[in-house]
Amino acid sequence: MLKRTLVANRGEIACRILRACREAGIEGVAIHAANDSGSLFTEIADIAIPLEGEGLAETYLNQEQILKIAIDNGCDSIHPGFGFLSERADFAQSVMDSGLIWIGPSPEAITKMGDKMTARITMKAAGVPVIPGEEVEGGLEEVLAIAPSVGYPLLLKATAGGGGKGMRAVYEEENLESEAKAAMREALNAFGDDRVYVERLLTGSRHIEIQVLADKYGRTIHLGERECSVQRRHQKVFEESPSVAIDAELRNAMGEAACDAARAVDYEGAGTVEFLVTPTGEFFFLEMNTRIQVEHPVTEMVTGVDLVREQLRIAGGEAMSCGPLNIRGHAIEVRLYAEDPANNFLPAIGQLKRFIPPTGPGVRLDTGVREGDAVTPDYDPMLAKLIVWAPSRIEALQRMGRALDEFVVLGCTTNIRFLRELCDHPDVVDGWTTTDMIDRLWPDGWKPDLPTIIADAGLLIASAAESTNHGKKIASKSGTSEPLSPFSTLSRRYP
Amino acid sequence: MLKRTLVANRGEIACRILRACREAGIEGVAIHAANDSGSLFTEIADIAIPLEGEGLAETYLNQEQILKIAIDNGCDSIHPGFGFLSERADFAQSVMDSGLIWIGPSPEAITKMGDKMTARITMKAAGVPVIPGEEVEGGLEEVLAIAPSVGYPLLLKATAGGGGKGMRAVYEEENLESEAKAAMREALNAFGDDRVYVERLLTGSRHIEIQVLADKYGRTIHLGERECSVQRRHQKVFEESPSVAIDAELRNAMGEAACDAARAVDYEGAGTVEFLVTPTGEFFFLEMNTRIQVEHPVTEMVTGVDLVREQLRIAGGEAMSCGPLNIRGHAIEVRLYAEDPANNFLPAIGQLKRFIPPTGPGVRLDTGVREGDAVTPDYDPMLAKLIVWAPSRIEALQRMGRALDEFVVLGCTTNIRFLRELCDHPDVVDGWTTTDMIDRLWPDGWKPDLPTIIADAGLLIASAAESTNHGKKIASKSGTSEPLSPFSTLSRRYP
Amino acid sequence: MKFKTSDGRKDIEPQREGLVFIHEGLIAQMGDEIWLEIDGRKHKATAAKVGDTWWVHVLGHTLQYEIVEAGAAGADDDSGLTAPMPGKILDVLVSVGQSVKAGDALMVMEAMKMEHKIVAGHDGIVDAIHYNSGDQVIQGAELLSIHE
Amino acid sequence: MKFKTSDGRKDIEPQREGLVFIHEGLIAQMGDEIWLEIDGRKHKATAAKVGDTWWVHVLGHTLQYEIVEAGAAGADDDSGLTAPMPGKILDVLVSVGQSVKAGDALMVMEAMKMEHKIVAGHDGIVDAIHYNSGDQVIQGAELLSIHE
Repeated sequence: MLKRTLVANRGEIACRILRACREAGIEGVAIHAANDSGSLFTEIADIAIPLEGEGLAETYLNQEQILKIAIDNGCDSIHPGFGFLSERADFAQSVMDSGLIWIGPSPEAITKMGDKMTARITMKAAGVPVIPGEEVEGGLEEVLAIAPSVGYPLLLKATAGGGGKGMRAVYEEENLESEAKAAMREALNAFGDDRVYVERLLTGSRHIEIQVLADKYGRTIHLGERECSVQRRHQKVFEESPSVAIDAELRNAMGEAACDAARAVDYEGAGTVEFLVTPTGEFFFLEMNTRIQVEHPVTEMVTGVDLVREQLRIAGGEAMSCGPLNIRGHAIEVRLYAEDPANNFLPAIGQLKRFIPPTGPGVRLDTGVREGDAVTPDYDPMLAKLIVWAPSRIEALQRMGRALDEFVVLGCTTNIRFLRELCDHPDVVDGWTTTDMIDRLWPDGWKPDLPTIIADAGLLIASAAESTNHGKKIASKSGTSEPLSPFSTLSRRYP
Repeated sequence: MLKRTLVANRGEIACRILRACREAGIEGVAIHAANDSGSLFTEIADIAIPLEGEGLAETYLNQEQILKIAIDNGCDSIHPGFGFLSERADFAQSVMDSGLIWIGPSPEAITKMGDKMTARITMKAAGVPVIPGEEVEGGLEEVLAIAPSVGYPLLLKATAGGGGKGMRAVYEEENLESEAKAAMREALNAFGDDRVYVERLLTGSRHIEIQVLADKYGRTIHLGERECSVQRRHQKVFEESPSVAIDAELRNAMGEAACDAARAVDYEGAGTVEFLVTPTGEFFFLEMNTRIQVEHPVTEMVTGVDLVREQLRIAGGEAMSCGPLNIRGHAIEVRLYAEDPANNFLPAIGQLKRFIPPTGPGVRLDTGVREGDAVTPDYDPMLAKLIVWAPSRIEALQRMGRALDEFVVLGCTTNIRFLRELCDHPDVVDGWTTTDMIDRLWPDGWKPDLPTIIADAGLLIASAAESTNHGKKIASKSGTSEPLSPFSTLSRRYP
Repeated sequence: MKFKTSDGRKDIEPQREGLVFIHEGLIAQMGDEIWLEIDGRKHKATAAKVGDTWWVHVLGHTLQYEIVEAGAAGADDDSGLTAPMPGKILDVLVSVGQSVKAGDALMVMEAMKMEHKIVAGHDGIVDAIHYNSGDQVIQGAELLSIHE
Repeated sequence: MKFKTSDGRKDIEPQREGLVFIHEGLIAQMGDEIWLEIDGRKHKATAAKVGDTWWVHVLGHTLQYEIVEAGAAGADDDSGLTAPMPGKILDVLVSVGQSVKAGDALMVMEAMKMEHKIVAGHDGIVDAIHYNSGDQVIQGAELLSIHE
C-alpha cells in the first residue's frame, strides 16, 4: 500500500487525487508554483511544497525539481494527473529509477502508445482494428494496387507531410490515378518526398473512447465508453456515458478490443483507448491515452468504480476491487471554462467575486477554485467540471439544465450560459453530437439568446444595486459587539 | 403528467422536491411562513406564496389556507414532503375532494397504517410477520395458555397502559405466573383495567426499514433496506444502505413482505415498511411510514432510482420508470443538526456566517440553508443532510470522514465533529450500530476529543484574527474603482 | 489577549511579525486566507467573528473564543444595538432624540419564549429606531442606534 | 443612471420606494438578498460589483453593466490604486511623500504579456507604496495610495 504520494499537478485534478489519497489513508503531497500559493489543491493536501522558478518549464514541468521534492519529503509514489508530465516516459523512468512508484503504466507502454506509427503497428499485430490503410513505398503502381484493399472513399496523405498539403480525398476508383499523381506532386514540392499514405476516409464517424483498468494480477477490464464529440476549438466541453450510438453488443466488442490493446503493451493502471466508430458500426483504433482523463467522472458515475482510488490501489500492488461491469443510468460532464463563448471562446480572467455551485441529488462538482480566487492567464482556463447522473439520458439533461441555472459565477466571464443552451438544443437532446457541431450550429459564432425582459431586469438590478451600495455592508453587519454566547446553549421547545 | 405542484413543506425536503419538479418540467409552488421569506426553498421554487399567520398551526399545518393557495394558484397537485401534513388522511382527502392530485397513498392507506392495532391486524391477515403476541381477554388462565405459543423471553404489557406501568419481562416459564399476577395488579391499580398483552421480547434486535414503490399499473417493488440504528434523543443521525446485517436472501424475504404489506392497503407511491430483525434473522413488521423519508437519499444512491421523481411520475399517472433492483456500493447519510452535541444535543441557534460544504466525487448535499442564513428556534434544527456513496462500506466511511473534515460551519454550533468521530468509532466501523449506541458509548455525554495542539492553534488564530481585524476588509477590498472591463475579453497565450 | 472558552479563560500573547503570528511552535499566517503551520505542515483555517466571539475552523475542529480583553485592533465602536437572537419586538421604550443613560432599557423583545431587554451600553441620544413593536427581527439586526 | 453593456449604452431611472425599485412592470426588492418580481413571480438574483462593473445573475443569465454615470450612492472615494489584472510589477516610478499630478505614471506592471502604466487619477501626495519591482500581484491588489 502507498503511504505518501506526491501529486505532480494542480487545479481540479490535483484536488480530485488528493481527496482520494485522504480517503485511502495515504498522505498527499502537493507541489505548487508561487502563483498557486493558497490555491484550493494546496489546502486539500496534507503537505504543500512550493516550487521554485517561474513559468511552466521551471515549475510543473520541471522533472528534476519535482523528483527531488518527492525524495526529500519521503514520498513513495508520484501521481502525474493528466497533462503536464503524465505522458512523459522519461519522467516515469526517472521516478522508477529513484525507487519510487509511478502511478501509471510503464515507460515502455507510454512510449509505444505515444508514437502513432508504433502504436498502429502494435495494435495491428494484436488484432485490434486500425483504420485500413498502407504506407506506399513503390510509387503510383503500388497506390493503384493497394487502393482496392483499403476501400472507398479513401484519403491520400503525404507521409512526410502535414497541414493538408498533399492530401486528397478519392470517392470513386476512376479518379484514383489522377488524384494520386496530384497528391504525389504536391508532396514532392512541399516536402521533397513523394511518398504517400493510403487510408480509408471515414465520414460521419463518432469519436468514442473506452476506459480500461489493468492490475498487476493479470486482470484487464473495460468500463464502457464515453462520447466526447462536442468540442470547441478542439477542446471537449460536453462528455457523456453511455453513448447513444453504442449498444451492448458493440460495447462488448469495443471493450474487448480496448482490453486487447492494453494487454499488447502490458498496460497497468487506468487508460483510455480512443476509437473512430462509423455509422455502420465498424470501429477503428485511433490512439491510447496512458493516464487518467479529464472526463473520467462520467465513467465513475455510471459504473460505480472510483477510478482514481483504483489507480492508487493498483500502483500499491493490490488487486483492483471492482466487480463485473455494471452500467447504470446516464452521466454527463460539462467543463466550466473561464472564457467568453460569445467572443469565439477566448479565455477570460477576473476574480471570482461570487462562486456558488449547484447542489442536490445527482450533482457532482470537481472544482479547482472557490469564491474569492483570482482567475489568471497563467494556466488552462478550465475552472471546474460539473457532472450529473440520472437514471436516463433525458433526465440527466434536465438535471444538468437545472444545475447550470443555479450556478452563479460573478466577476469572471464563463461558458455557463452556452452550456445551458447546449442542454436544450435539439441536436444534443436527440444525441446528434458531432465534433463539428458547434461550428455547424453557430457558423457566425454563438451569441446568448437573451430575452429583452431579462436584459431589462439585469439593468434594473444593476442600478438598484448601485443606488443601495449593495454588498458593501456584509462584512460590518455581523461584526456587532453584542455577545451571543449566553444564549447559544439554551434549550428550545417545538410546537 | 403533473403541470403545477404545490410543495406543502419547507427546508431541505422542499428544496429536494422543488428541484425534482424543475427537472421534470413541472412548475413548483412553494408556500412559506413570514419567517421563511427568502429561505433557500422559496428561491428554488417557480412561485413562492406567503402564508398568513404565525406558528405552525396557522401556517404549515393550516390545511384550509394551503389548499386555498393551491386552488387559487392553479396547482393540479400537492406534495406534502415528510412531517407536517404528510400523514394526515383528512388533508389527503380534502385535496382529492378539491379535484387535486395528492402525491402520496390514499387516505385509506394512511389511516390503516396510522393506527397501530389496525395495521397489525391488516398485516397479520396479509401474511406479513408481526411480533408474536396476543391480547388477553380471559385473565390469568389465558395468559398461561397463550405464553408457550408466543415464546420466551416475553413481555407482559398493560393493554390500557403506557409509561412502563404494568410491564414485566419474563425470561423463563417458571416466573410467568407470579409476574403475570404482578403485571395485572399493577395494571388494575394504574388504569382500572387488568387486561394485559403478551408479546415476544426481542432483545438485541436491529431496526431495519424497506423502501417500497407502487404505481397505478399494479407494479409494487422494493428497493432494499436502510439501517438507521444510530440515534440520539430518539432522532436518527446516521443512516446507511445496505445494512451489514442483511444478506441477499433476507433482503428478498423482507422485500417481499414489505411489498405484501403495501399491496394489503392498495399502496401507491413511495413508502417505507419498518421491521425489527432479530440476531437470528427473524423479522417482524413494526409500522409503515406512508410518505417519503428523511433518509431516502441513501436508497437513491445505492439503487440509482430517483424516488421523488418516481413519486411525481406515479402521481401523474405514469408507470414507474425503474428497472429491476440493482444495488451497488454503499451509501451513508448523516444529519447536520444545529445543536450542541457536547451539551446533551440541545438545539443551537445563530447565523451561518460561513457555510462551506464539501464537494467532490461521491458527495451529495441536500441542504435547506446557505451562508448568511439565520438559524432560528422556530423550526426543526436539521439544517442539511450530507450523503456519500462509495463502492464499499469502508470506503464510504472514509469518504464521509473526509467530507466532514472539509465542512466549515461558523456562527452556529453543529454536530459536525460528533459525526466525524462517529465515522472512526470501532463500533460503527464494525457495523455494531444499535439504537442505544450513543448512550452506551458516552454514558456521561459526548465531549469532543480535542488535542491540545488544536486548542492552542485555535486560540492563536483567534487572537491573530482579532489583531488583524480579519474578514473586515472583504467587502471593501474588491469595491475598487479601477475598471476591469477593457481587459476582460483579451486573448491570451499559453506557454 | 484574553479569551473565554468552554474550558476556562485563556491568555495568549503571540509573537507578531507583520501578518505572521507565532506561539509555541505554531505559526499563523494571516491574510484573506488563514494558514496554520504545525511541524512544517500548512493547514487552511477559517475564522469569523460573531459578536465578541471568534469562531475558528481548523483541521476538522470548530472552536469558539470569546474576547475578554481586546487586542490591538480594538473593539468595535459600533453604536448600534443589535438583536442577540431572532425574535419579535414587544415594546419600544424610547423615542428618537431622547437622552438615555448607560443601562437604560430601550426595547423589549421576545425570543426563545422569553422576554429580553435591550439596554444602552453607554450614555447618549437615540439616533434612530429601526423597528416597531410587533416586528419580527433576525439575529444581528440593528434595532436602534445611540449617538454619544 | 447610465450603463454600458455589450449591446450599447443604456439609461435607466427606476422609480424608488425605499429598497424597492420599479421599472416597466419589473420590481427589484433590495436587501442582503435581491428578489426580482416579474408578472407576480419572484426570482432570486445575485449581484456583485467589480471595479465599475456590476455583475448580475438572474434566471440563469449572467450579465454585466459598466457604470458610466453613477447613482445616488456616488462613486468610491477610494484613494487606492489597484492592479487591473494579475501580473508583475516592473517599475515603481514614484516614492512615498512625492507630489504627483493627475495623469502622472506611478508604476509599470506586466500582465497578459503586455506592459501597463498605473496612472494617478487626481493630484496628491503618495501615501504608501505596497509593492516593489519584481513582485507578483493579484487582480485588485492595492498597489499604492495617494492622499489629496
